Amino acid sequence: MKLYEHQAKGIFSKYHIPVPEGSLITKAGDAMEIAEKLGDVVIKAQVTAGGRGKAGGIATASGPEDAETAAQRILGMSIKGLPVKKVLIEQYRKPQKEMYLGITIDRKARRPIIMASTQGGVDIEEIARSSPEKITRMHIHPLTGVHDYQARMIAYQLDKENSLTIYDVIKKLYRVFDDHDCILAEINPLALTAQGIVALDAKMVIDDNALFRQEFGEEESVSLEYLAKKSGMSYVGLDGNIGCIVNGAGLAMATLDMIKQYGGEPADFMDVRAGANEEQVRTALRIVSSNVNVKAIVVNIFGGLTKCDEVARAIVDVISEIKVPLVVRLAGTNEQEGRKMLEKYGLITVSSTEEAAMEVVKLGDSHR
Amino acid sequence: MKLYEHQAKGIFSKYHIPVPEGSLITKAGDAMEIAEKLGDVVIKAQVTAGGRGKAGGIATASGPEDAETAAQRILGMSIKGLPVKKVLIEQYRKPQKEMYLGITIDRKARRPIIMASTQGGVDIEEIARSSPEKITRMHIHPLTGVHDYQARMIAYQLDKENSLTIYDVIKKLYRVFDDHDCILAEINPLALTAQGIVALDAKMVIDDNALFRQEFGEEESVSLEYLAKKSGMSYVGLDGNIGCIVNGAGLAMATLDMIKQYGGEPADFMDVRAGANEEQVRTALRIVSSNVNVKAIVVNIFGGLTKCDEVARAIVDVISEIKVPLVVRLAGTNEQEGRKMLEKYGLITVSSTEEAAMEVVKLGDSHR
Amino acid sequence: MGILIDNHTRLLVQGITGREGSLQAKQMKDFGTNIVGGVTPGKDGQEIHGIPVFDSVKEAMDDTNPNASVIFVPPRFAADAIFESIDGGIELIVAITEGIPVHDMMRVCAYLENSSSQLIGPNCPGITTPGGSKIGIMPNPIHLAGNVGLVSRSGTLTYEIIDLLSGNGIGQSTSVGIGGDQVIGTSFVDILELFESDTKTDVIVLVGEIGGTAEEDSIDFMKQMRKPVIAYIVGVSAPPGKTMGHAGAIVSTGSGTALEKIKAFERAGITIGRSPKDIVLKLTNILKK
Amino acid sequence: MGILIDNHTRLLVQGITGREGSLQAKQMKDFGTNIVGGVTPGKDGQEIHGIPVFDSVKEAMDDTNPNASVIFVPPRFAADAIFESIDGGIELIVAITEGIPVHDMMRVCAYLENSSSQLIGPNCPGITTPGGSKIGIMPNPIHLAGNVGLVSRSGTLTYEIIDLLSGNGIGQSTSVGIGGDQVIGTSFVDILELFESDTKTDVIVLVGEIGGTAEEDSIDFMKQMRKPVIAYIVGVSAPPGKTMGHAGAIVSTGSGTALEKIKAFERAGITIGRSPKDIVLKLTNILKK
Repeated sequence: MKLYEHQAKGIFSKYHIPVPEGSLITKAGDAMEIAEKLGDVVIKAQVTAGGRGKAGGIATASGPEDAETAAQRILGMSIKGLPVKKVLIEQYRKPQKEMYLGITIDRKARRPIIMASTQGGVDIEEIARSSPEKITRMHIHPLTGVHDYQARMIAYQLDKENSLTIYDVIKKLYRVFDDHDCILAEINPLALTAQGIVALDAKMVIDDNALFRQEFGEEESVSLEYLAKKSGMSYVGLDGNIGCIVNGAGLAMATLDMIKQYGGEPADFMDVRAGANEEQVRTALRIVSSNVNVKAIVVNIFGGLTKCDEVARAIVDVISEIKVPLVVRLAGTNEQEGRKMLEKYGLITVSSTEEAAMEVVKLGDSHR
Repeated sequence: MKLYEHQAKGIFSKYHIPVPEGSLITKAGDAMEIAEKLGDVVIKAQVTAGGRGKAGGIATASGPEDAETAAQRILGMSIKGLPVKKVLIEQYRKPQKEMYLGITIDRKARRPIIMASTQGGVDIEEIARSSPEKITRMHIHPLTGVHDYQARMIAYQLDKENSLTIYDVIKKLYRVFDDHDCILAEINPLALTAQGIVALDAKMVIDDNALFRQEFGEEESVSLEYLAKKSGMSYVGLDGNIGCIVNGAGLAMATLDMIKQYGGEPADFMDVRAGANEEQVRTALRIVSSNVNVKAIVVNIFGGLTKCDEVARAIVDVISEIKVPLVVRLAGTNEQEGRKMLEKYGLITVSSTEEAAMEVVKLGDSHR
Repeated sequence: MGILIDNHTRLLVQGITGREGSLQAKQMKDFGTNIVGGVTPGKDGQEIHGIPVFDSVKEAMDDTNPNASVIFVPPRFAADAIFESIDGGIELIVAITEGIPVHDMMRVCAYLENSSSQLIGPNCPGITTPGGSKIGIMPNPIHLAGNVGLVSRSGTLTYEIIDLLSGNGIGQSTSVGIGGDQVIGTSFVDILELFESDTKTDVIVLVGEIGGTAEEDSIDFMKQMRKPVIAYIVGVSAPPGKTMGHAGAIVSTGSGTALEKIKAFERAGITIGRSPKDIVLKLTNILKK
Repeated sequence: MGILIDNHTRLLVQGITGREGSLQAKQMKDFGTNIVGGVTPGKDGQEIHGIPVFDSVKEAMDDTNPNASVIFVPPRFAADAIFESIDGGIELIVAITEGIPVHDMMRVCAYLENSSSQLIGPNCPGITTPGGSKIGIMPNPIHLAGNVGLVSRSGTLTYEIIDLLSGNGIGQSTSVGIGGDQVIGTSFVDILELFESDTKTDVIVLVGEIGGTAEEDSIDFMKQMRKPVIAYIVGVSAPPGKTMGHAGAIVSTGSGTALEKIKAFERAGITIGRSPKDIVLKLTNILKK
């Protein structure tokens, strides 16, 4: 789960990582008063999608009226399909130097890794590709956390003169990362300004598996992704017209690959997980069929933990709500029971993933 | 550093380990009001010495007047030479079952160890000797802390019916132990009462080496031990008449052993540590000579980090304040310079520990 | 007899009284696995399908001396259950549980480094040696004994491929699902090494996914293997930057896409299966020789 | 050439710009130790007694390739300095610092278990091989090369005994102070093992103290040693229940007293020295044979 910038900065503040003074507003009219207090300000659209700067979601303003105009404009925008409902108004801090500081997980080393660069404020992945030597990487032992000497080494490399403050920011950012089950905790840019070191931006991505012990209040928005996550499933929206409900991510991807091989285009990807139950399958069907682009749905289940008869029962329950044709593939646990149940309702059942992909591509084409 | 019971219980409360309701008082007159509120009470002398129960430092009382009388008596006591200045008045909780729970350090395993027994409320060391099988021991990995399964296993063994609460107490006691650099964190007894599980007593011993990052306010009392500790040294009071100032605990113990071999009795033991400086030696001399039992003092220094000329200078500085005879042994770094300096003042210097022990025993005898 | 498990495997089922644990214990028993005990705190003394239940791994160790353990404990308690098995000295730990926080798994893996235990998973279907023993949740009927070693990051896709192999008369020595999470206990290379020295395995099928570099990391080892490997990588159609299903499948820009993985394999001269059917085709060719 | 250190020892001094660090670096250099670098954060580029100073162990490793390190860093920063050396891959770490919190040392020791480093100390005087190399703070003039191996938990008492041995013409192969704290990196047994297989060592003197069971724990090993050991235990006159000096010397009731240790040694047939003089006497007898 990605946090909004203002959420991440709120957490940073609690950990005493310096961030610019600012306020969150939902109405452009509130911008004036804040700008009056703060002087020159930056107005930033609060969306979790990347590239909001390029999309025009960030503006600087001097003077209250200027601020209101900018806030008005940004609150009217949509960025990557998401309407901007909130903006963050912050005191403008002129960066004399922009650095990068991020903590993420190195799968291969199976530990957290701190990445830092004196070349911040830009696309760090571009730097990682073009000049990897400009990024310092340091693994952290998950049972001890960041050692003092490690924080000091990174701080010295970023800016020896301001190393004490940066050392402090590194130690605190690691605590943020550790306390909040982060997959990513990032400051880009970490800026040196006339007022000292400050985190001008803040990004936190939380491990969805740890949400049971983390509390962030606000969700990204009530999206299909969110509805799926709430039911313990995983939904990804895509650009085509074939809805895909599969148990297990690997099998789901294999299904998508085959649909493409047969010339179809998936509209989405719903992984009901290996152990999906009846209720989850019902929810999955409702979510996928609520996607207006979907012209046909394939349900591909290889029962292990999941029982095929439960899946069939779920399909039968909601079949009347679904307005597009359905191809069902059932294999594994209680396969026969499940298929028999569906055949009574005249539903197409097939026995292999290939066949399912072929059938659903045909149906999708005929319903365009 | 040993904490008072009321200090340890204050920390327990902060960690939500259940303790009886109570108040700390210094005047017996305050006992009535508290007892009126709490009903039947226990009045406990606040001293860090062991065996206060046997010494009469604990009393139960029913009714306010009874409480005041008991408080009056205990506040007039001395336990192992320490006057009782404070008493803790707590609501009386009748224990249905008394258990033992303690966390300490196992030197050999180099990790914390949890010890638990259903036979609490008594001398646990006696049980450890006589029926070691009645004590469950479990090592804790210092980088992970106590695993849930470990806390559960111990809780099941103590009292399966109340295991949830006990599990919780174990997890919290470990946090107390870890957060406060404890050498010992102990609940004896951990009692089952009509109101549930409660820590009737509380003992915490803090690692003196960690006091730079721990804050407990109140010290045991302004003792010679405390004055030495404050100056980075270590003082132990003994029963004889020969004051001993030595750098290094091993050499100090060897010196004491030899004094005994020559028929003397050490009055104390002042370890000025391997790297003692001039100021520390001055303080050591003042502390040891302030012990009225001391009839002669031996200073035994093997200079390594410590420089003998610095030690000599310190002795010369305070010699006029010291009313008992002094034997000085100097060896190692700058030995010659040191000895020359002392000889000018007519002080006896010797060259071996044996000789020093022999000389000081003679002097102690002649000054009885 | 395949890898990792054999007739001497004495299995402990952690979380045996739960819905999945109980169901799968039955399935494993039916398959022929020697389950010596189960653990669910507070359920000591019960029996599930004739298997004695204990409060703790230690008690189960004392009574039944298992050398392997399978974890069906819910995500929030799963890491602790693994710690318990490690401390108990269990040699092989198979964690089926899906949804364990990745920070928990980093701690577990650091802890493993100084232990005598091997962890398979988490979020994996387990290990099956047809005709021998099974630890995990792969459906019983799909397996067929043979000489193909299978290692996969997926769950249900693994079943699909095993089913297809068996349906085409191609048997397996052992099938291993190493798990789809970001941080897992055993890597492709660890399993490939075992297959390479296993006398019952002649060919290996490796099933990979988008995300991470686990597939690429195994290339150097595969190049020096005597036995042929056929690799199948799913997610060719996955758009970059989207999380496809489980946490393991995040495509970082510039690495981790299926196409890049496939290209890297092809450069190293490793046979690629384009689809499950294609795997069967290529396997048949190799096995004919 | 004695144990642990030799002519190939390339020493790094952590905390070299401090009062003790600088003074002792000079002493070690005078003794003949090959000090290749020093570390004090923020002092990169300086020189102390001609020794280059670096900001971090890593930078010192890159430039000077040390294989041993000695820690003079103040107590509150010492554990981190040890972690830095472990992570740097330094083989031998000698921690002189007195007063490191015991919780820090428990973490360090757990961390050491999965590393390639050996830690001597903390709160120890270090290691001296007369005629060879010295790491630590033992006074230079007291040593004499010979065939007695010395291992001790004490600091200044160790100097006293070495001085007495040398004064009586009894030379040492290596003298090792393992440190007096409750939690230390290297035990008596570890050092006894090294002496047992060292060709330059013929007899061993072990100096113990009250507190803990480190002395008793080494008895089983001593019983099977080929080389004779003379043990000296101080603290016979210490009253039980009092902390005598450093944290290591707490007498727990029923164990840890000097008399109990001496009795246990005698039961095992190990020679006891009653005083430093007595050690010299008994050593002389053994060496005559």
